[in-house]
Amino acid sequence: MKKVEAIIRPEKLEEVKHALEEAGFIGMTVTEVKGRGRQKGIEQQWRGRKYRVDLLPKVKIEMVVKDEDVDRVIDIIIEKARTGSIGDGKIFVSTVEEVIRVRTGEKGEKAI
Amino acid sequence: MKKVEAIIRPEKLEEVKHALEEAGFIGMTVTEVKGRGRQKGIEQQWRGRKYRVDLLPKVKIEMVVKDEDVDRVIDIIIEKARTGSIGDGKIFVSTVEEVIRVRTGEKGEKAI
Amino acid sequence: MKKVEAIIRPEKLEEVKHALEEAGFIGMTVTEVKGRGRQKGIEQQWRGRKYRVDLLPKVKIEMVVKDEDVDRVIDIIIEKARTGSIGDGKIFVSTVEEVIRVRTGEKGEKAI
Amino acid sequence: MDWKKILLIIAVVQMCMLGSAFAENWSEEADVKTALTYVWLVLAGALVFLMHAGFAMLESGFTRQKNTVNILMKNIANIAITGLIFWAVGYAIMFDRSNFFLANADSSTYNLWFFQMVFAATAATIVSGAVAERMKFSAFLLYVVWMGAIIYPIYGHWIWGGGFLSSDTSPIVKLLGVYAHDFAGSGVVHAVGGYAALIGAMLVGPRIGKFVKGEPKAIPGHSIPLAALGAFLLAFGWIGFNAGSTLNALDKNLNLVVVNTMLASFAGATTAILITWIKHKKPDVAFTINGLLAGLVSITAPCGSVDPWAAVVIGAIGGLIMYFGYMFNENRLKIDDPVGAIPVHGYAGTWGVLSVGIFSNGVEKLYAANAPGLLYGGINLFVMQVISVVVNIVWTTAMAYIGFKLIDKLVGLRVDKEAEIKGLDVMEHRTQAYPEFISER
Amino acid sequence: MDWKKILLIIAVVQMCMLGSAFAENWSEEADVKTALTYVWLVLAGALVFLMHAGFAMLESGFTRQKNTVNILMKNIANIAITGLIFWAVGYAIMFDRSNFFLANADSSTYNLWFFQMVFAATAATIVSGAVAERMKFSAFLLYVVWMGAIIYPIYGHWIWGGGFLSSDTSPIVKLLGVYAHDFAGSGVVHAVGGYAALIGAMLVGPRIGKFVKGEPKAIPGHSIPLAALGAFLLAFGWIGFNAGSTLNALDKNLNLVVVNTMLASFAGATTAILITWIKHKKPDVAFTINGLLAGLVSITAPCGSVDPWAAVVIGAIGGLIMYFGYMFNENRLKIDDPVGAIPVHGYAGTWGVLSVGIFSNGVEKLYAANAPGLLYGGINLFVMQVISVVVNIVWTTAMAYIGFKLIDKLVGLRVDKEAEIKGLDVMEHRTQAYPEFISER
Amino acid sequence: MDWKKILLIIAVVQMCMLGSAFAENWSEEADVKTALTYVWLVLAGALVFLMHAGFAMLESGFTRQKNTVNILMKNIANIAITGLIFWAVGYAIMFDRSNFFLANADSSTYNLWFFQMVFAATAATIVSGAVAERMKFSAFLLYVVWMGAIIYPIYGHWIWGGGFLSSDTSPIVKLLGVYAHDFAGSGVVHAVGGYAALIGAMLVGPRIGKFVKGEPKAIPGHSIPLAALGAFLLAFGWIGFNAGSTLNALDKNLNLVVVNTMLASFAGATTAILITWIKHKKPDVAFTINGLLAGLVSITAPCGSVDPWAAVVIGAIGGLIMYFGYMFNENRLKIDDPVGAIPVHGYAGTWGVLSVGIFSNGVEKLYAANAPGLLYGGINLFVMQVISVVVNIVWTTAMAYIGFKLIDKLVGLRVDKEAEIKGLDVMEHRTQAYPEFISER
Ligand SMILES: Nc1ncnc2c1ncn2[C@@H]1O[C@H](COP(=O)(O)OP(=O)(O)O)[C@@H](O)[C@H]1O
Ligand SMILES: Nc1ncnc2c1ncn2[C@@H]1O[C@H](COP(=O)(O)OP(=O)(O)O)[C@@H](O)[C@H]1O
Ligand SMILES: Nc1ncnc2c1ncn2[C@@H]1O[C@H](COP(=O)(O)OP(=O)(O)O)[C@@H](O)[C@H]1O
Repeated sequence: MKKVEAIIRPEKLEEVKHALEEAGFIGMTVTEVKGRGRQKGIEQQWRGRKYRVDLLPKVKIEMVVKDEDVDRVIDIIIEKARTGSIGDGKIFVSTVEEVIRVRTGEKGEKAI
Repeated sequence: MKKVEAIIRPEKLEEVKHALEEAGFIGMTVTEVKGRGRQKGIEQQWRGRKYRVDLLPKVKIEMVVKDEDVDRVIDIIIEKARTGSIGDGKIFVSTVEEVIRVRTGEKGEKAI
Repeated sequence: MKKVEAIIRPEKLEEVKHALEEAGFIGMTVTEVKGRGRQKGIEQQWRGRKYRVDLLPKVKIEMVVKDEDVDRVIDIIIEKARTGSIGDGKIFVSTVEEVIRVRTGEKGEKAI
Repeated sequence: MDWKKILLIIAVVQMCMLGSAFAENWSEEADVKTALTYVWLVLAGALVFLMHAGFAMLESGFTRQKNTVNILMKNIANIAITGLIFWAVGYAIMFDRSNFFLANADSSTYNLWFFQMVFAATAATIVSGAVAERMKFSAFLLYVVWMGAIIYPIYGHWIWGGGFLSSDTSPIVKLLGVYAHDFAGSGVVHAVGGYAALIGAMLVGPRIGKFVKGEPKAIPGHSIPLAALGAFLLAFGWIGFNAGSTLNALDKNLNLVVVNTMLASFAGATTAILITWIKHKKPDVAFTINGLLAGLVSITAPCGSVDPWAAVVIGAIGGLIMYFGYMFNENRLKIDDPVGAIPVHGYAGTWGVLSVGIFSNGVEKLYAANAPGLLYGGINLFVMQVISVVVNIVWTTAMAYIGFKLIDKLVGLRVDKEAEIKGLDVMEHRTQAYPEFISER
Repeated sequence: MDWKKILLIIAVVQMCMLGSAFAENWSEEADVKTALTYVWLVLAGALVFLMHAGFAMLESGFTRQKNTVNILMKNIANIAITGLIFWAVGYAIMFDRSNFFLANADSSTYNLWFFQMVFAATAATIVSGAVAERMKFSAFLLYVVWMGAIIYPIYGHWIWGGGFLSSDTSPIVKLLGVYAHDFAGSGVVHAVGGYAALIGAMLVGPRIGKFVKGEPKAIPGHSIPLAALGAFLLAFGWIGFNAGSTLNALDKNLNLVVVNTMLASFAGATTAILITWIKHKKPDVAFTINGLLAGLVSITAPCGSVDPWAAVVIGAIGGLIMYFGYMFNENRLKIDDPVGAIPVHGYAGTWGVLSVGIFSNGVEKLYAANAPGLLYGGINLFVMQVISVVVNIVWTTAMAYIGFKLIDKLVGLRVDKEAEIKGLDVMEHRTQAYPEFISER
Repeated sequence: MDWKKILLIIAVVQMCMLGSAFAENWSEEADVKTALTYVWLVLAGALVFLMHAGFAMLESGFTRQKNTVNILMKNIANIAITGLIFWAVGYAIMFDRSNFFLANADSSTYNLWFFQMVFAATAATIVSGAVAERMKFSAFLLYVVWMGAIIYPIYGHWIWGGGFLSSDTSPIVKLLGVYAHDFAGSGVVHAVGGYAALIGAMLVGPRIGKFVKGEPKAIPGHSIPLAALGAFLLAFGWIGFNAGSTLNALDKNLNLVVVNTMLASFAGATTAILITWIKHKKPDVAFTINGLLAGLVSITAPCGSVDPWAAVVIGAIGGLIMYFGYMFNENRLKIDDPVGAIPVHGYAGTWGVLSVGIFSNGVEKLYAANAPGLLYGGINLFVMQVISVVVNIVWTTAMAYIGFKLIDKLVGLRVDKEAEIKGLDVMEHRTQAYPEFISER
């Protein structure tokens, strides 16, 4: 099983979530994060003094999925989260060795 | 070493935390997250207009533990976090290659 | 590629971030977390009644970097985040199999 | 306040002074009756001033966090700019052409100016909530000038300044034998604000995401405690708003005014609790707050002319009008009004003006409708109130339309899409409402 | 306010009117003295009205976020419903049986009704904080009706309306030669609210997690800024609460009342800072706020009858009583009172009533105890105050017990466990206090 | 208020009483004029009391979350302790040596004490914001005592209590033929607070991270809604602050005072919007709030002596002085003033006192400068105002320096580094402003 971790624009969450749902991927965990990549950050001011907020609000979606679903999930996320400008985000894929459903104690792919 | 990532009900945190502590597992990192699984979400309203909050508040516990401790940790979490109804959460296990304690620079299992 | 996950003191974030930037590591994702390790927690009171907040606010930095950069990143974090007292934090390293840039769809190391 | 009233007040005050109004002897004490009225109107006006804190809190509570600084700035700028405009031209247009920039003013003019200025600013600020989260800050400031210099004082003049709806010499007044009556401004202040809000909200269009394929979506505000605080501050200020509007501390009618004001607001809130409990299974907090305010708006015109039981009825109906008006706006007109300003101030305001023509008990008072409403066998008062409502709506919508169209040409009404998505706070003011950054903690 | 006083006020006001009270000529100006009192009581009543914003903020600040909308709804509903109940029946029961639904009211009745109505709502709202985070909204609304229609006006009648504790013809008054004195309501308003809160909190039981194996646990509130704002608004309103209670703007005693009110609140806050600094090593903010309020509650009965130095002493003791009373409630009685309403309003209220019998300096005034307390050699006044305290506690606890038991039968007092854990906001009102969802930012 | 004025007031009030001041008959009603003034000053004083809620909200909004409980505690403790000190010694030092602990007080003394006490607490609280986030709580409390017992009442005595700047027998007054005029305290209250804040902020040093290699950095506050609410509450209270300062409800000048107060605040806010829009491309909310307040501070001295147009000019210049003063403090003096107290209260306060000498129109009034300013051909008044400004700055900075140095010796001014980083809330009060913990939800 793989964990797909996608860091996307907060305003895209709703769309991505919806598209994943349509495709049958319901389970996910979402976290508010702040991130920095190539995007430069916004300049703000306080009493006329400038300061750069170089960590911008992003949303992290974590989904654990079966190995064979990874590509579809990635495609969906890219399709919906892309705007084409800097700051669209990143997706990381890694291996998860075990998944357990707390309610039932089931393990492995059926627990996803 | 393994990372055990458990997504549980917020109101169960105190109990789970306590039980892990009793069993000698002190170190952990906790994050407020929002999640969606089989559970359907709560319908809310605003000026009589309904909207579904389908991402519900959860708490994510991350613990890095020795390989041999994984099962005990999982058992404790399941025991304490289970209510038997939908929304109890998930546990993910994955491999961590290295752990470093920032204070001392120690590495590996002694750093856990 | 590796994911370096560092849990540090919130007040150290600025310095660590800056040092990583200087060394050319720009991309990162930051999350507010609460953690517990050897550090004991702060005792607080409410109407004279004591209560221990044993999960203390920390900041989690996640960076996905090339394998050869892991050590440098760790060194920088340790150097900047260390105060020498309990509560300095931990760093976890794990393997990431794939990285995708949402904007362009690029994959692998060039997407970092 | 109508023309007759204003004249009477001015006459009384002038009689209390030695010599002519504009050469008054400042080193003498005021007559005790005059002094009592002065002190009363200063305090009542101060309460109305605090309503602007109420609007600021209510509107920021009812909108999203990313636009909170913008809402607060609009509320501060509104009172500041309306105040200056009302000093420069508004007051003179509304009451006395010799008082531009408060020239030729004596103590009583100063007293009245303060009390009227905080009212003018109330009319202007109502729009702020309806166009929130998408109108440009500069466009809003230009609207404030337009409202304070033109829309408000001219309509106000017709009702309160001796214009054609309230002057003894006006043909329509002669014909019907009654004055249009709007005690403290259900029409002059609230409906003017409310219909300007309607036009503003229509022209600026709904927020992104409010209507998805024509379906209205909920976009909750960010802080109910702020909204509730705002509502309490508004109700507190309303005591000054209504009771002060006798413009005479010796008018015993002010006690009835206070009682009616309270009862109508209670009835409005209670009605909103009940209707939402029935219709949506749970008592809804945002509508409860709006219901309280709708009760207050409704009673603002009739509060000096009706019995307490009627105040309860008027307030309850005001609550219903607010609720169904809000639904109608969203479902049918597809208007996006984040704080509910249009049904609360516009529709309930119109209801308030009409209710005078229905419930006025016709008892002779220093300052009241002084003619019976429909329930007491009178027709003419009701007809006059209908006329004033029509004039109110036509004038306000037309002038607001012209104003907003002009402003659109000049600077554009709406922020661009990026600014709306990211929030006006960051894009228009480069700051955030809760600007503490993670690393700062 | 006692019977004698009310009669005097009514007489004065009636004398100022031509003809009978119920056929007063509304088109004439009021006598200047009457007008001054009218204006004063409207403004003082407005200040008391704002105390409801204070309660709303204090209570939401001192409780958890998940129950904030519920607390705010309770505060809005309380003033609305108590207001309507007091209009329908409460006022008539308390003062004059001919005034149900404000029938037969003249201007002075309206004036007094407003001032008394905001007091009634204060007594009712005190319970809200003590039963917070677990009582059903519907149960609370029923309690509000019970309080406003029965508990409060009947006890109020005994002390302020010419009942057996204050009437010249009452045997007990004849026997002791003094009236029970409760200037602005340490007993009538605060202790009644406080002991009803005691019964309510006992019957509804502690919140889940408050007592673990009998050990009280801290459950901090969610916003100290809201709580502090609430405290300031309450103290501000209290100036009207106490000084307005002369019911006569020409009573020079009102200046002493204000001074005593301020000094006692300062002494209460300072005492709380000191005692928590000593006992818990750090000055505690929640207790400091409660101390300020306990000082205010304590001085509410004696403020017109004692010297400033005594106000300082009374306020300081009030602060101590609050602190030790709170600890006693939690440690011994195992009562869960999230905001500290019972020690602040109940215990300090009783102390306030008793302190009249100790510190009253016996100086003759228009409206004061007018008899010396223990320190000035008087015994009878003290005895009378003890009697009024006993009556107060017995009546309130008994009637509150009956009321809450009835309500429990009718709709149930407490939300179910799931609702309590998830929060009343989502379960009872389907919304959240800070409803902005992550994706909305 | 100057010496002449105080005498006049006292004489008037005494004439209204039978027998000597200290044996007044409390069971008689006050004369209606006296009663009107009493009621007016109680209400005006209540408004000023609410300014302390305003300061509490403004200061907590403009500082970081981790120090919010500390700021709120400072504001509550300040009013409580200053009130007690002003009762014990402050009032007696400032006005009448026979009134320590309010001994020998009659009703008029009580009335004046209340109004003056809330002013004294205002002067003291200004420092709170400037030394926020780093000064020890105990050190702040000691400063409050020092301010309320020494710095404020002695300078106040010189200007308002018959001291050498306002007494007929003073050589300097004889020489110039005019009194130093400070209507409601641009100098006495605000500049005293502002320069004490300057010394406090200098001695306690900047917050960690404010200056990095000498470069000032932005440290945003944590809640703009709280700050905006604070600003509105302050402006509301200011109406009582200024208009109440005639100390006579029959002084018709109070209407002009209100108008000028409003106009100057509007001009201050508008100027701040414009200057930040020009200089920083976006209208800045924190400066707008400070601009509003700077306008109010500036007009506090001249509001009874200048025409409305002059109020607009004075307020606008006040806004500019605030802006440039703030920049100067940070860029040149390297002073860290989290809320902008020094430019708002200190610099704009000094400007206010000077502006009397420039814009006073010389019209004879019950209580005004009563001499022409520079623009009307007068020189002496301006000279006198310059002298009073110099005395104000020298006295305040010297005494504040001595006070803070003493306190530093006694308990230390500043918290340790750990406490500053972790926040004063946890370290000094063991609690947090929003103490709800993750698992509590
Ligand atoms: N190397 C990295 N490790 C962890 N998170 C990253 C990394 N690079 C980018 N991110 C996350 O992805 C978000 C978007 O990255 P960004 O570089 O701005 O997008 P793009 O690559 O399209 O320009 C960042 O805000 C950050 O949260
Ligand atoms: N596939 C998944 N990937 C990531 N997180 C998940 C996944 N499935 C569930 N979760 C997380 O676990 C939480 C509980 O899951 P849920 O399905 O409601 O429990 P159950 O499976 O016991 O019914 C969710 O709210 C979500 O945060
Ligand atoms: N085993 C663990 N698994 C996950 N997070 C941990 C673990 N141990 C520590 N942490 C995180 O690291 C933070 C610092 O750990 P701590 O033990 O206090 O530091 P140190 O070991 O240097 O004294 C904790 O607050 C927690 O967030």
